[in-house]
Amino acid sequence: MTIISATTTLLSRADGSAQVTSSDGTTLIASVSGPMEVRPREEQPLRAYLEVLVRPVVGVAGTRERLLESQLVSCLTPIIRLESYPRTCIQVNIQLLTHSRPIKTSRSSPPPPTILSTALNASILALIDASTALRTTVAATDITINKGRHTVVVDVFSGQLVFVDSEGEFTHEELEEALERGKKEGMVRVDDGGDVMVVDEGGGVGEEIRRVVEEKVQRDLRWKDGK
Amino acid sequence: MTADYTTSFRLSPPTSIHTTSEPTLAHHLPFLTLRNSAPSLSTRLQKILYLLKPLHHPTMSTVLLPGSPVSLPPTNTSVPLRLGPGLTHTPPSTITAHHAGTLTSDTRKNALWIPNLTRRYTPLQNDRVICTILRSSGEAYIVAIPSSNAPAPTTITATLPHLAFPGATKKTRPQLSAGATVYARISLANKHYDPELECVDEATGKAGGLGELKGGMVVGVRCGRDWGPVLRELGKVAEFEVAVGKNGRIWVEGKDRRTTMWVVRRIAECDENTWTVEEMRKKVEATKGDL
Amino acid sequence: MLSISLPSAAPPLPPSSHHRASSDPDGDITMSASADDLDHLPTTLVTPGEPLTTSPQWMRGHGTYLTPPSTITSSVLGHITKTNKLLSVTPLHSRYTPEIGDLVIGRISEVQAKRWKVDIGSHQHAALLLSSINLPGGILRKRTSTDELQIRTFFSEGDLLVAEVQSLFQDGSASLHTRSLKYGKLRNGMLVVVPSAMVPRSKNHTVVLKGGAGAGEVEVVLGVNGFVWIAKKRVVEVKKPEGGVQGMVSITRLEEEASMALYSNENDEVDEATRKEIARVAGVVRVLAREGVRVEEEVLKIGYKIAVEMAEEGDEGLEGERGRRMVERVLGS
Amino acid sequence: MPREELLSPEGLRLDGRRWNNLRTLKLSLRTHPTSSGSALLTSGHTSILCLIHGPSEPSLRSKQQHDRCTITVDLTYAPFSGTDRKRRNRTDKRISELRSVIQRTFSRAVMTHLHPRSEITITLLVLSQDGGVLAGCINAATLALIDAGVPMWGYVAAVTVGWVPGQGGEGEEEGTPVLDVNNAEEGELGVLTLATMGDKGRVILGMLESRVRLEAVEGLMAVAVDSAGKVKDMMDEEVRRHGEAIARAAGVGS
Amino acid sequence: MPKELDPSTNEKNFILESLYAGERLDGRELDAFRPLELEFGEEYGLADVRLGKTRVIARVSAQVVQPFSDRPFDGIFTITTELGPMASPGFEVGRQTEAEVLLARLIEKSIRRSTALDTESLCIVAGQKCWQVRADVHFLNHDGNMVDAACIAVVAALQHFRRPDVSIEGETVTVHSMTERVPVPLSILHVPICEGDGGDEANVVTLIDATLQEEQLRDGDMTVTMNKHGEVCQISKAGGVPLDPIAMHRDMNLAFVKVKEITAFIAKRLKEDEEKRVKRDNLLESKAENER
Repeated sequence: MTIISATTTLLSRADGSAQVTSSDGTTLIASVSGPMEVRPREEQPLRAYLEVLVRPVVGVAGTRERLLESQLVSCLTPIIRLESYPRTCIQVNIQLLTHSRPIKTSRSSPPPPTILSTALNASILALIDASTALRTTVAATDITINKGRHTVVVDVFSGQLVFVDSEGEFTHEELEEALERGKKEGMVRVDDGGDVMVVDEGGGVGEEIRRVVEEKVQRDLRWKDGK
Repeated sequence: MTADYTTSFRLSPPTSIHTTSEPTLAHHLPFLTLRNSAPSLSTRLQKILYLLKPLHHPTMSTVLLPGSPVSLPPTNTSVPLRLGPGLTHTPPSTITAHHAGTLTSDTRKNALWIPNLTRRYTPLQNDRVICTILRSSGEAYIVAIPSSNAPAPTTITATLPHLAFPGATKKTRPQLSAGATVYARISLANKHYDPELECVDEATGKAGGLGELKGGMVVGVRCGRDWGPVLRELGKVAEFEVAVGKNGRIWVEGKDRRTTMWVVRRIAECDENTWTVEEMRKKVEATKGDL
Repeated sequence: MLSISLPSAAPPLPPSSHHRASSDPDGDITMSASADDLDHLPTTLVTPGEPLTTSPQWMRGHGTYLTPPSTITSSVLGHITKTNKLLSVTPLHSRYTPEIGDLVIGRISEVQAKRWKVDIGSHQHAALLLSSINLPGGILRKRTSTDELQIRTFFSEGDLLVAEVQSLFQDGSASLHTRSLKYGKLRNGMLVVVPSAMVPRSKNHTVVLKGGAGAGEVEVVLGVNGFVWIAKKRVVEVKKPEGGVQGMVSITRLEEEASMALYSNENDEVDEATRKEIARVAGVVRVLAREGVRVEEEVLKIGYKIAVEMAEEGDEGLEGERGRRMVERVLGS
Repeated sequence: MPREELLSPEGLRLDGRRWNNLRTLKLSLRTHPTSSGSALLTSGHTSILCLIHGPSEPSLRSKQQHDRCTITVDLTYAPFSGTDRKRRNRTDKRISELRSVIQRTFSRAVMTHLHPRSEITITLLVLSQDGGVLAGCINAATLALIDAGVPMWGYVAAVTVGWVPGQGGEGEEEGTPVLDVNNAEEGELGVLTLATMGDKGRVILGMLESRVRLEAVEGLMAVAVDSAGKVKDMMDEEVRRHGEAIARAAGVGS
Repeated sequence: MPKELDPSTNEKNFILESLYAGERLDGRELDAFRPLELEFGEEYGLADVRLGKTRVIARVSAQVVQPFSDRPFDGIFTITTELGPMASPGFEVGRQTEAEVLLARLIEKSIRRSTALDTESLCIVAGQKCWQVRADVHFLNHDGNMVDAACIAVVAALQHFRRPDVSIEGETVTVHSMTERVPVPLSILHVPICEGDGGDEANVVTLIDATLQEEQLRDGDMTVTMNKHGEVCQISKAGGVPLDPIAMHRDMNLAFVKVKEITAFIAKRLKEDEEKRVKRDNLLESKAENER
């Protein structure tokens, strides 16, 4: 799975936003607002409350969206420096723009791809767009091996596994392979020193995210060039 | 995030860091102070220079992602290294980016930071902001520090004590009504508390340009840009007064309504398209007939 | 909150000759800015939106607003009042608007740290500061933090009290005081609420009625806010100090005891005959107000007398038709 | 329903009225003396009771506005008000729309700046409905507010006008407006509810919910504005009658 | 939750002063719309509308259901709207505010009650099977005039939508997949377009397509929905500054001009989209043939 197109800074009222289309046909918009006022019962004295809301394009949010919300919360909680914004709320909104109804699958085919990976990549881009303090950057990839489908989320620098969601039938070896491929897809290329990133065309989801962020930064800082 | 800027660290041996309060230093510079005396790090000089170089070669990418490790540059032991917005120090000597951007340095001040353009303002001590009075309560005004593009929802409420005006006493305090626009300095900012403001220069006891801004118009822009050069371009053809708030609000009052409108529109366009000074100059040339 | 409709902004209604139903005996008013416009002021009732005058010699007062360029227009149903050059309209019926010096009856709605909020039937609750009441242990004692902690021992939610409007806040809400033995907590009776217009401001707001048929005296406190308190007459019980000690000490003791009694929540014994008369007076007040007769000392005394007479004639009770008969007799006398 | 039934060739409507006839409008003020102000309006078979409470301390702190009073509208349809005896849900979208339309109208008509930090509650109870409920609510509320002595910029008077489209024949009229529609007409026709404030025929409220040709709307508005003026006169007449009765009683008393 | 911050006195005075002088902050004429953009999605029935910075997406979908027992010959058409926090952090999740109810009602009245969609054509087997068409409206960015943006989006999405074809053989109803049979466009009776006006202050200045800032300062508003045939579908003016009926009528005539413009714009975009699809399909076909 790759990102086909991604744009940032598209909504004026949100602090950060990103629209992402993945190769599996999912298109969605993520927006980030915050740090902002938190509802009293969700206020936490030493960290921000992370709220993720997912809205389908047809109908109202149901169990599928709730599951996605909780998966996103568990992915994003270790990434965002929530302790930098005590007693506030950071809100991530996901609006799906395509309506992929789960296709009935026979036992022989792997489960359909979920939108989790697209939603996560869009959230990360929106968070970066909003300049929310992050610990690191992560990238999510969907990998299908035989009858198993795996969503692998890794740290783009270290390749450390952040989150994995697997479905279907798969062997231990297949899972290992999925994780390995996810790592390869997600990581950005760095030189041996671990300090400086070298520009390289192509690459996986991690590279794609970096390319989008680079574009954004160059756009934002173009005013400096004229000096 | 805020606290990081106002606290200072001293790094004596490379392995241990302890926090010391250096209020004077922190007070004047919104930067994290880091002193590094480890000579072994000087070998990384080349890489740091490489990092900095592309600022002048925009085609070459040096964009840092959140989590990108940043090497400590060589420092002479006498001047402490200061870390500004976008950088986090993890003991003993790891520095990472926490938002995206290009690393920028000031060799004279020995400072490093990642500039960026944001919609939401984070209060920093000593920043001058343009804010709106919400109401008066007890001994202080409650004010909103609006961020970004107007009219955004208020997120930061701050207090402006009635006595934080030049020569103010209980009886002679300025009367500000709800909705009034005030140019104020952040006297206290901490991520745990609502910020506190003042409209008086502590050293001189005078206003120093702070206080209520009457008339004119306020335009919302993204935070993080240096508006000086652009405003100077506008000033070449139009006559207006201006106050720039770090919270992404610029107050403009032209010699007449037409001038104000012209300046406000130019600023808004400039923010929208992130124009360079050169592009602004062209636009000024093209539209100065409207004045 | 900011609003675009500024209070001072006049509505977009240019001056106009007003239409009125043809049945109105008054007919149309010609709008002229002549000096003798004074004579053209409507003499009967005016209704909202009705232009009163275009003469610039008048200043607009309560119940009116200015329609550009210079028409003073009524905003309520009521009568025109002229005070020197001030033209205002007194509404026939409205909720109570407090004025300094008004005697009002209210109910405690909220207890705060240093003050109470009192519902006096006005557009906002009135405030009663802890420093505006008589504290036990000497009338002019300074309040202490102990008093603040014990604030509920003086008045708590639901207590009724009689007080005077001491001052008005900027937004028109009242600040009360009870720093007189006339004022304070109410006991031994019942409350009747009538429209505030039914209780005019007068010199005397306490009426004592001699109860018939062996009943005790009934005291009526007419709150200007339309809250009327009807109770067994208050007797300031002066307890003789045992043994009759020296004068000075006993006076201070007396003050203390009197003010402690002021905050008691216990009703005294009220005998049945008196209760019956209290209920009768309450009925009289209600009926008078219902029939649009203002409740004043004289009217109340006559009304009560007639009610007693009617009861003696076997026409007991004041519901419906009987009440109307009573009012007719009151108006007849 | 065919056009002929709504408007016979002789120009008579279902209930025998002509196009410009209002139904009998019965107005009474101070029907419930314990409230701050009250009014009962009966227009044909539509009957609406309005009670005012306030200006008083707001029921919720959130309703307090520092520069004006808050207008709260409570609108209830009695379960027996219509032909089918059904209980309307409070969260019914249509009712909450009506409620907020009435609230916005009176927030403008009442001089709210005179009573900062307080609240005026307008309680409307639809006892019986036979068309023109919104207009009835507006008129009843105006009367009750006047009774309560709440300062207003002027009368708010509302009417409904329906549009019976023409047959579309050559040289024939485009259609006919019908004043003060009843339930049957309301269900079939495009109906405009319009309220004016003051006596200059300025429109403070206009609601049209069904399709009507643009040219017809002009005619509808003209009829509505004119009739609203007449309704205003009728209300004024009743207010004066009521006021004089009160003044007479009070005058004798003092 | 944060609510919208009122503009400061300075902003309020400046904007009003400028409006009285006939100038808007963004340089538009008083009766001009912001740049309108309309894009369609890959799937049928998705319309993405941008009106200046305001952005609304409408998605039309259909499924076969049983019709309501009291209307056996009619299909079902529903519109759902939700003002989520994505549009503005000022909107709270889950709680419907008064403004939201009014907005939802306005859209509903403009499109559904005015019978823009021929619901009778949605009937498959009377009393048993019919199409339920639903339009989901998503507000992505709130910078004023959500009603117009939403109406344009719904109307465009309805016209863009293609429902699967069905065939009836006795009792069985077959729904053909999109590839099997050419999907059927909905039968749209008329195209209503909302037209929001903002009145400002006493000397009434009428604005069309107000921005959020202008909406915050306005003293009243009127929304008129019309179709290109010159029929008024809905008028809604509740409270606010009292208007002269003649001025109101003038505004409606102005609205009619705009409605015709917007309807033509939607038609143009629909045609472009159609052409694009045909071109792509042809390309795919020829490709497939080449491969063969």
